[in-house]
Amino acid sequence: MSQTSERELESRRAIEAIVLAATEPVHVTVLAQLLELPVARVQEICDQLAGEYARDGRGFTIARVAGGYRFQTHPDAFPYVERFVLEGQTARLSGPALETLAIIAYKQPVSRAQLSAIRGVNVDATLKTLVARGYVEEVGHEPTLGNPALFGTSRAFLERLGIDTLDQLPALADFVPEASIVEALERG
Amino acid sequence: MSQTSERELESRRAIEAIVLAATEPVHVTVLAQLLELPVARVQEICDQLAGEYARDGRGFTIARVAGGYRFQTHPDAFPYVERFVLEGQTARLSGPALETLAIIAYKQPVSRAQLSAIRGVNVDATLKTLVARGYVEEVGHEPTLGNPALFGTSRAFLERLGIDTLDQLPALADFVPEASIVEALERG
Amino acid sequence: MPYEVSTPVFEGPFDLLLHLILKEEVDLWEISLARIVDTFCAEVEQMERVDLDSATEFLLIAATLVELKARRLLPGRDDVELDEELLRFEHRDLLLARLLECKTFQDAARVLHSQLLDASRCVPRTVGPEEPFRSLAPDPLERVALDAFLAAAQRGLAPPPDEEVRTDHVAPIRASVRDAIETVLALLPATGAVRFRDLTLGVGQRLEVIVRFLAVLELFKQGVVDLEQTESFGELVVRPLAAGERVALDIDSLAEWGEDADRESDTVRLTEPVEEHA
Repeated sequence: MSQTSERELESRRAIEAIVLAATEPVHVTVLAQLLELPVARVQEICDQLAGEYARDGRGFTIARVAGGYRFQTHPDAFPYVERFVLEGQTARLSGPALETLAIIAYKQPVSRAQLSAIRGVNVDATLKTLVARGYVEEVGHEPTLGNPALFGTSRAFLERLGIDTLDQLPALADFVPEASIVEALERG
Repeated sequence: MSQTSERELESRRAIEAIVLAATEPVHVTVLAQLLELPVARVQEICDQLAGEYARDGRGFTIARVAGGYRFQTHPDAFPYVERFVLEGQTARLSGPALETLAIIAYKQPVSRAQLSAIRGVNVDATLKTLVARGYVEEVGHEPTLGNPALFGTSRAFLERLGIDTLDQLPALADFVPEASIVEALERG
Repeated sequence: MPYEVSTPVFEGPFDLLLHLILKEEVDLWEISLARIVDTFCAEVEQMERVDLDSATEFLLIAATLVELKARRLLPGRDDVELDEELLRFEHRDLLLARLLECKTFQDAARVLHSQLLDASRCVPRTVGPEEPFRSLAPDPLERVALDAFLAAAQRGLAPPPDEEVRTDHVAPIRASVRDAIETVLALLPATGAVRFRDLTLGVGQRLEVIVRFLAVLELFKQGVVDLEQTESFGELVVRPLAAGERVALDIDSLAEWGEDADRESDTVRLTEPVEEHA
């Protein structure tokens, strides 16, 4: 009995944690697989959780959307969330993300490898964010082995930055990049 | 009475909803402004919420990190969550990078030359990595010849450590080698 | 992905020195420095690429140690000046302080690492608001001014600042080996032996003692004198070879000691190619 409730607690916890951290609604079959539980049981737990959140007057609920589960805000909290979002509190580009975007803007087209070499770190996650935001897009492929993708800034990027063409970016005047960066760009 | 508890419920809900909708820790003053509540009251509510989540065995909690509140998963659920967050997670830091980061964390603001002197090796590459990863940032310039940059840890550093302020780092005094080691070195 | 520390290859000379001392593999002041150097070379060979910075820093430390050790080995005057003794401790304390600092931050980094590891088990929600809020949010780039964007590019592409070559650890060389050879030759008896100690009587500076020692080594190399030392750290006896056995002194070969060995300078000429000696 105690064994069951421990297992029960673990399952509930896992579902809450996974759904909280996931960037997309998590499909019920995915949850079922991960927890090694029948789909019906997962649905039961989620319904139970939603019931508890409602009972406890939580500001969020767990909702089923397009076959998956996600957390979303309670409708009663709408005015607060709206104000918070409108003030731009949810939208911020991190320093490293902005720097990577700036490098792409000035050095395009560039490959993932070139960017990583310039930044000194793997840029995969940052690049993904920038592409998801629509600032950056694939603009071609390098004619070298494996045809790695080349990235450049998008039309939306120009619009958001409030300029018409890339020429309107302030000049990187008197700015000589370090030899290693030139090398990285040349090596490609 | 019922009026009070309604207002109370609304505040709790709003905090939960706002923090859920955020992409990074929401500063306590932002919450206080949005809710038109004193900062202390906001902190009280958040503490209360964290207590309830713990009591109810939730898979998440509301944590105070880098001056703000955020939802985060319960550590026990990590094995389940792991699969969903592999991509967004920050890549590991090398030993030298960690040591340099530790020096910056405790000695900030600190210049490149000071770091090199302590590490006994050139730290340029390591520093670049730490800056690119967002752990470290320029926080000023030394008023000496050439105005060398001074470095300190960033907000993201606190967030990744899951701490509220630098004061929560263990005291450096705790790491000062014990007498036996000093002796070994002295004898050496 | 959890944080991990890379396998402990030694990063820099402090690391290595610390490791060697703490493992009690060496006692820097009592045991031959050759062992440290050997171990270091072994480590360097295991590195994938030799880091010039580390190697240079190690040379500096090794040189400091050699200097300290030489001072101890060379016959000292009985009336060792207090100042000099203090200076010796100062050198030693400086090194000790650096090693302690290195150790302190090594341990701090270890704790930081485990904290980062623990924290990474609590995954923050970064999803942001669901629709319809998502489309309400202003675009973050709209709040970025063009000059801030330029500044980001400059940060991202910035070269590291010029490295400063510190030469304050290079002692000015005041004694010339060539001069010392002449002095030693004058002091050598025609026959019989003399203790090295006697060849340095009245020499004030440690550096001069060292140079005189180098002069004796040079004379030994050239076959002018023979050297005897019956036990480790024992008395060094210098015996001039008989006229018949003696080889004429090759003054030209002294050139390698450098014509300007006696220059008063605290700078290193980095542009000079370093000659390889067999």
